Amino acid sequence: MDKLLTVEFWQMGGYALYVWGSYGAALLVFVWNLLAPYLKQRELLSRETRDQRS
Amino acid sequence: MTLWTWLKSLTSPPIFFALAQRLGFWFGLISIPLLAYGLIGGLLLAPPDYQQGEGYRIIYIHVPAAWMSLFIYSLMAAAGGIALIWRIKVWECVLTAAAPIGASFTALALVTGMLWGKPMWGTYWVWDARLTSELVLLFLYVGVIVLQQSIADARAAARACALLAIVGFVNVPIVHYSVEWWNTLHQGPSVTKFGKPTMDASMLVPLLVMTLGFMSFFGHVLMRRVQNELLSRGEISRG
Amino acid sequence: MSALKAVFMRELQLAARSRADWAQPVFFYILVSLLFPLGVAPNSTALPLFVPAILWMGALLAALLGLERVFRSDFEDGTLEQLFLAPVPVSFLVLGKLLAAWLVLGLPLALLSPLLGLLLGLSMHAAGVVMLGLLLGTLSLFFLGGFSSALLVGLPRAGVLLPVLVLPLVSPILIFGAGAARAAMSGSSAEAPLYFLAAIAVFCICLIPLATATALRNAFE
Amino acid sequence: MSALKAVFMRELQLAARSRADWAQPVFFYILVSLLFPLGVAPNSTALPLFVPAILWMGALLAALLGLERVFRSDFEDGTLEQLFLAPVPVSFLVLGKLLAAWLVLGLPLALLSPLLGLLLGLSMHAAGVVMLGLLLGTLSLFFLGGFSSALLVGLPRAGVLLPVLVLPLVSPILIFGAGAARAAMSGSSAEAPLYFLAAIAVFCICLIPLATATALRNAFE
Amino acid sequence: MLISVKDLVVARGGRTLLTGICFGLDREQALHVAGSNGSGKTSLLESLCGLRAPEHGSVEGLESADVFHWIGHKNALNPALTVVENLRFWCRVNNASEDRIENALDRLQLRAQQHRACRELSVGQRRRAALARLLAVRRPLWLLDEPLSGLDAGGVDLFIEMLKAHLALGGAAIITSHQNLPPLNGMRRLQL
Amino acid sequence: MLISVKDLVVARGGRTLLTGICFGLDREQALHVAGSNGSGKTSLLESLCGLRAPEHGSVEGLESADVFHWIGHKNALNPALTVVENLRFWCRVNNASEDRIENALDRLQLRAQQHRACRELSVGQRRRAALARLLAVRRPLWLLDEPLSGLDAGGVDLFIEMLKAHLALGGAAIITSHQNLPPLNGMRRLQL
Ligand code: HEM
Ligand SMILES: Nc1ncnc2c1ncn2[C@@H]1O[C@H](COP(=O)(O)OP(=O)(O)OP(=O)(O)O)[C@@H](O)[C@H]1O
Ligand SMILES: Nc1ncnc2c1ncn2[C@@H]1O[C@H](COP(=O)(O)OP(=O)(O)OP(=O)(O)O)[C@@H](O)[C@H]1O
Ligand SMILES: [Mg+2]
Ligand SMILES: [Mg+2]
Repeated sequence: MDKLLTVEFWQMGGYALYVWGSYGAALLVFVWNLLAPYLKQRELLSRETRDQRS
Repeated sequence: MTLWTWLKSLTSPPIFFALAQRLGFWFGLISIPLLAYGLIGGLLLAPPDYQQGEGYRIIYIHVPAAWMSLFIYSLMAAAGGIALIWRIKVWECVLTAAAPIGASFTALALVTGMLWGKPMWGTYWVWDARLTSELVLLFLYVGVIVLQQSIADARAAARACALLAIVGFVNVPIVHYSVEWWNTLHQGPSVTKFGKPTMDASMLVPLLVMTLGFMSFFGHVLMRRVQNELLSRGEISRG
Repeated sequence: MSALKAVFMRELQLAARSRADWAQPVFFYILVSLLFPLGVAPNSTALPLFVPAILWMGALLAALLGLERVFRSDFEDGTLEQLFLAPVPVSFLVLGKLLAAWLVLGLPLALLSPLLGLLLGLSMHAAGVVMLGLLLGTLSLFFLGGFSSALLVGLPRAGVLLPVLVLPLVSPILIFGAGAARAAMSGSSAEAPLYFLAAIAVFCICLIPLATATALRNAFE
Repeated sequence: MSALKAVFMRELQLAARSRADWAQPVFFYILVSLLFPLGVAPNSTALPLFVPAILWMGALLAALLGLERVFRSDFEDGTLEQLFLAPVPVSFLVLGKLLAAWLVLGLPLALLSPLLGLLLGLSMHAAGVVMLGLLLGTLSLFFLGGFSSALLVGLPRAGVLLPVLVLPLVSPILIFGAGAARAAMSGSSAEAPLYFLAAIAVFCICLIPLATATALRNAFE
Repeated sequence: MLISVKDLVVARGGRTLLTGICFGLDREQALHVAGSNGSGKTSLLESLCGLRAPEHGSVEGLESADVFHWIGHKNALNPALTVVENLRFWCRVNNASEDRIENALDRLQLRAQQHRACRELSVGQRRRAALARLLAVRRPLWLLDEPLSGLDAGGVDLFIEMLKAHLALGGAAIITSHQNLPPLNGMRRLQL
Repeated sequence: MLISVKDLVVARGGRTLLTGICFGLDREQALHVAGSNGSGKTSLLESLCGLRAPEHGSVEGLESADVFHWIGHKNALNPALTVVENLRFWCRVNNASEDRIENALDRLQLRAQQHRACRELSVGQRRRAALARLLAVRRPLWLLDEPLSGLDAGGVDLFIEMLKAHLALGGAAIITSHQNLPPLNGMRRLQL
């Protein structure tokens, strides 16, 4: 775990931009995949309860 | 759960909805340790590559994402076949729900590939067979998504998408074998040669774990999306 | 069999009636191939490199123009539902229709290509390979395009959607076709990609009509 | 004026019916421009030379494919005859229709083009010139596309004449447009061809609606 | 006189169909044009409203477009738009206010379908939507080609009511129909 | 029994239109399906002939395509082909001989128009050309959706004659129509 704190680790042997760019892109994809259906489901469920009430 | 109820749950929207709830939960739960180990293994434990140094660590994103892009499209084609032959609504939903997830992984494979290509090949993009066919795969996903949104009737839309996914499936083997059929810049199969992978175990294990993590994450999102699909079609009424 | 022939002959008859229908793609093909070089610096030495791509893309885009309407008029005037109720498999009738469409719209493109190729500076041999490639390639193209337009039948903006569906499906054909032409230009053998194109064409002719029939059926329900 | 607006808004409404609609022209354009390089030898360094031509061809195709049906569907469902009986000149309504079509299909293409140009290796300046050129050029192309589709509705037999009527108008647009881009790429001034394009666009906007209305009128007699 | 037709000759594709058509129509009058299939009813009406140039003769009173309504065999409904959207469009194109749309939909019993795309309507419902235009935009003269085609019995009654009210308000109408229309005040019949 | 329908449920766009439709039809019998606009007559007939999957229930007797004729609201005539060419096409597609075409054209009084492109026919003439298919290709069961729409009085009589002859020859028919059909032997009425 100490490795996390070293500068070398974050520099990735000079490839920092590419490596962290890739992991960042992955993070974005994961977050979008989690959020999009979650928000949609909330909207759908609330619409349904609204429909049932009316 | 007996075999019979299991089979029935694959065809009945309300039962599948409940099943998806549970499956989705477990998939999500499993994916957390898998992804975590993959990350730690890939970024911290695995040694640097003797040729590429640290740059090769992109592999832990690139390769699982690329594999998923192929796997999800195959799944869509299979789901499409099932939906068309047996006219099962649940599988129509699986098909349409998988498309955006697959597209996102394909985009990820492309982006990470490009980011990897710059340091390794000196350029972000070349028009070679593997790269091009992966791009085409992205467009196939987009085609399915656009087609689905263009047809008003949800069932007709899903069935049209099923056909498109099946016909477009021919591209999957082309992506996979492109490196063998044409001489390309891209890496040949180094992991998937079972028997004697040319990769060291310390590098390989995190990659495989990461792939499993991607898989179960996909399972989680897919279940969520199938639920949404069923809800928006009015197949599920929650009283 | 006689039903397939009937559909086939009717398409030819219709094509003979309205010449505008098939004149448009041919015109477009000529336009694209001849105007493309105009977009490039005059006397550019790089032009020959692009000739196969121009000829192939031109044919592909011209075919799209014609394919948009293969099924539409039949859908609108009720012919399609009658065809579904005929005592013959619909995939058969689709086969007849697409073959005729290819004959009317695709074949002229293929036959025109060597001429355009020569105009653009291809060698005789390379022009021949382009034509052969396009003969096979347009066949697959028309089947894949017909399939896609069946998916879109009845949609108001099918015109723009069609390329979005077709182009990814046909890109392998484009790659092989232009590859064959390039091989011919550089003097190496173009056989392998041509065989590939032939294989794809056979595959399309055999299987795509089934998928197309299903897609059309889906448009009703 | 309010009638023009009504026609204009209706076109937008129709375009907005499906959620993915705005995305279609975009994907369409991306696909057309990215498929060209597929036909070319991998890693050819000559590619940028062809980028203006590629981008312009995509726009031409969009105009032809997207406008194929502007008037046909209105003709078929009887809307066109009602428009002829409205207390407004038909050329006005045609203007509204074509402007809306351009807004939905043409404008996104023009706005997207610099991005694609950059992807395909154009310089910043050249990409800007391509966009400007396409803004003006697509306008003319869409009006011409509308005119040709009106000809097909009104004078089906004139379809064969289409090339003769449209070709002289399309080719200067493409020549000037690609010329402007080339000038920008080579560092010289692109003003002259852009002015030319602007002149053609003004000409098209003013006169084509009149010609189109006349062609449509023929559909009834 | 809302319309006066003199010595009209109508031809189609080189064949003369009708000769010497003469009639005039005042307010509160209606003309039922009857004739067998292909006798030229549609061609006559199209000539009257100016969609087709007559071979010969004159039509007076219809020079201005906002004097009359024309409803042909085709409904002029865009299939992708809803009933209301279609009607609104026609009001706007004709510079009319949109206030009467609601009333028109009520009268033709299309309230339940008003927000459905026209492609999802049944044939009779579509015909009703086309007829709703007559009420949404008020015009003194109606030229209607087979307005009853596709309408159910209730729809036919509705139409007759509409027509009566229109005539009573000082309108006039020329109507082709293969079905018999009930005798109304001021209704004449022209047999082709 | 030529056709037997059990417990059919018909839905459109998520709305259930008809439930529990049960009937059977023997030779020499006809069924007049009546109902208001939008009640689901067209949808019912389309479900019977297999163009639309019914929600529920069974239709027996129509498994083979050469048992029945379907004529919908649309005429299935290509506008660019002549009447004869259109009929010939349908004979060939259905593997029937082309001998009866002449007779069919005679019966429907289309002889004068037979070599004209269908786009140049009047609406009623086009409907007649569509009905000519019934005589050109013989099938025991007719499913007809508003066959009378657009027909003049003479055309309606012609159709009734055709129908009588068809029933007399052992045929059967299911017909929707908003107009009243004259009482025939073996004709029943189904009100939706
Ligand atoms: C935009 C550029 C790239 C794209 C679109 C791309 C695409 C793909 C795809 C689709 C796969 C999965 C193939 C299969 O399972 O059949 C893959 C695997 C792989 N890629 Fe890439 N890639 C790109 C760039 C790179 C670069 C630059 C490298 C490294 C130098 C690389 C290394 C690998 C490796 C090692 C595999 C695993 C091969 C195996 O064992 O199957 N990729 N890539
Ligand atoms: N494509 C569609 N999608 C959804 N609903 C539809 C569609 N087509 C028709 N409907 C609805 O289904 C119902 C039945 O339509 P159908 O065409 O069967 O009626 P019909 O009895 O034939 O009426 P008509 O007498 O007007 O011909 C109508 O209410 C109609 O609005
Ligand atoms: N486009 C055309 N070209 C040539 N002749 C035509 C054309 N359209 C119609 N006709 C012919 O003109 C005649 C009159 O047609 P019209 O449509 O006016 O008849 P109609 O009285 O309205 O008949 P219907 O009762 O069937 O509607 C018919 O004989 C028809 O064949
Ligand atoms: Mg008529
Ligand atoms: Mg009906």
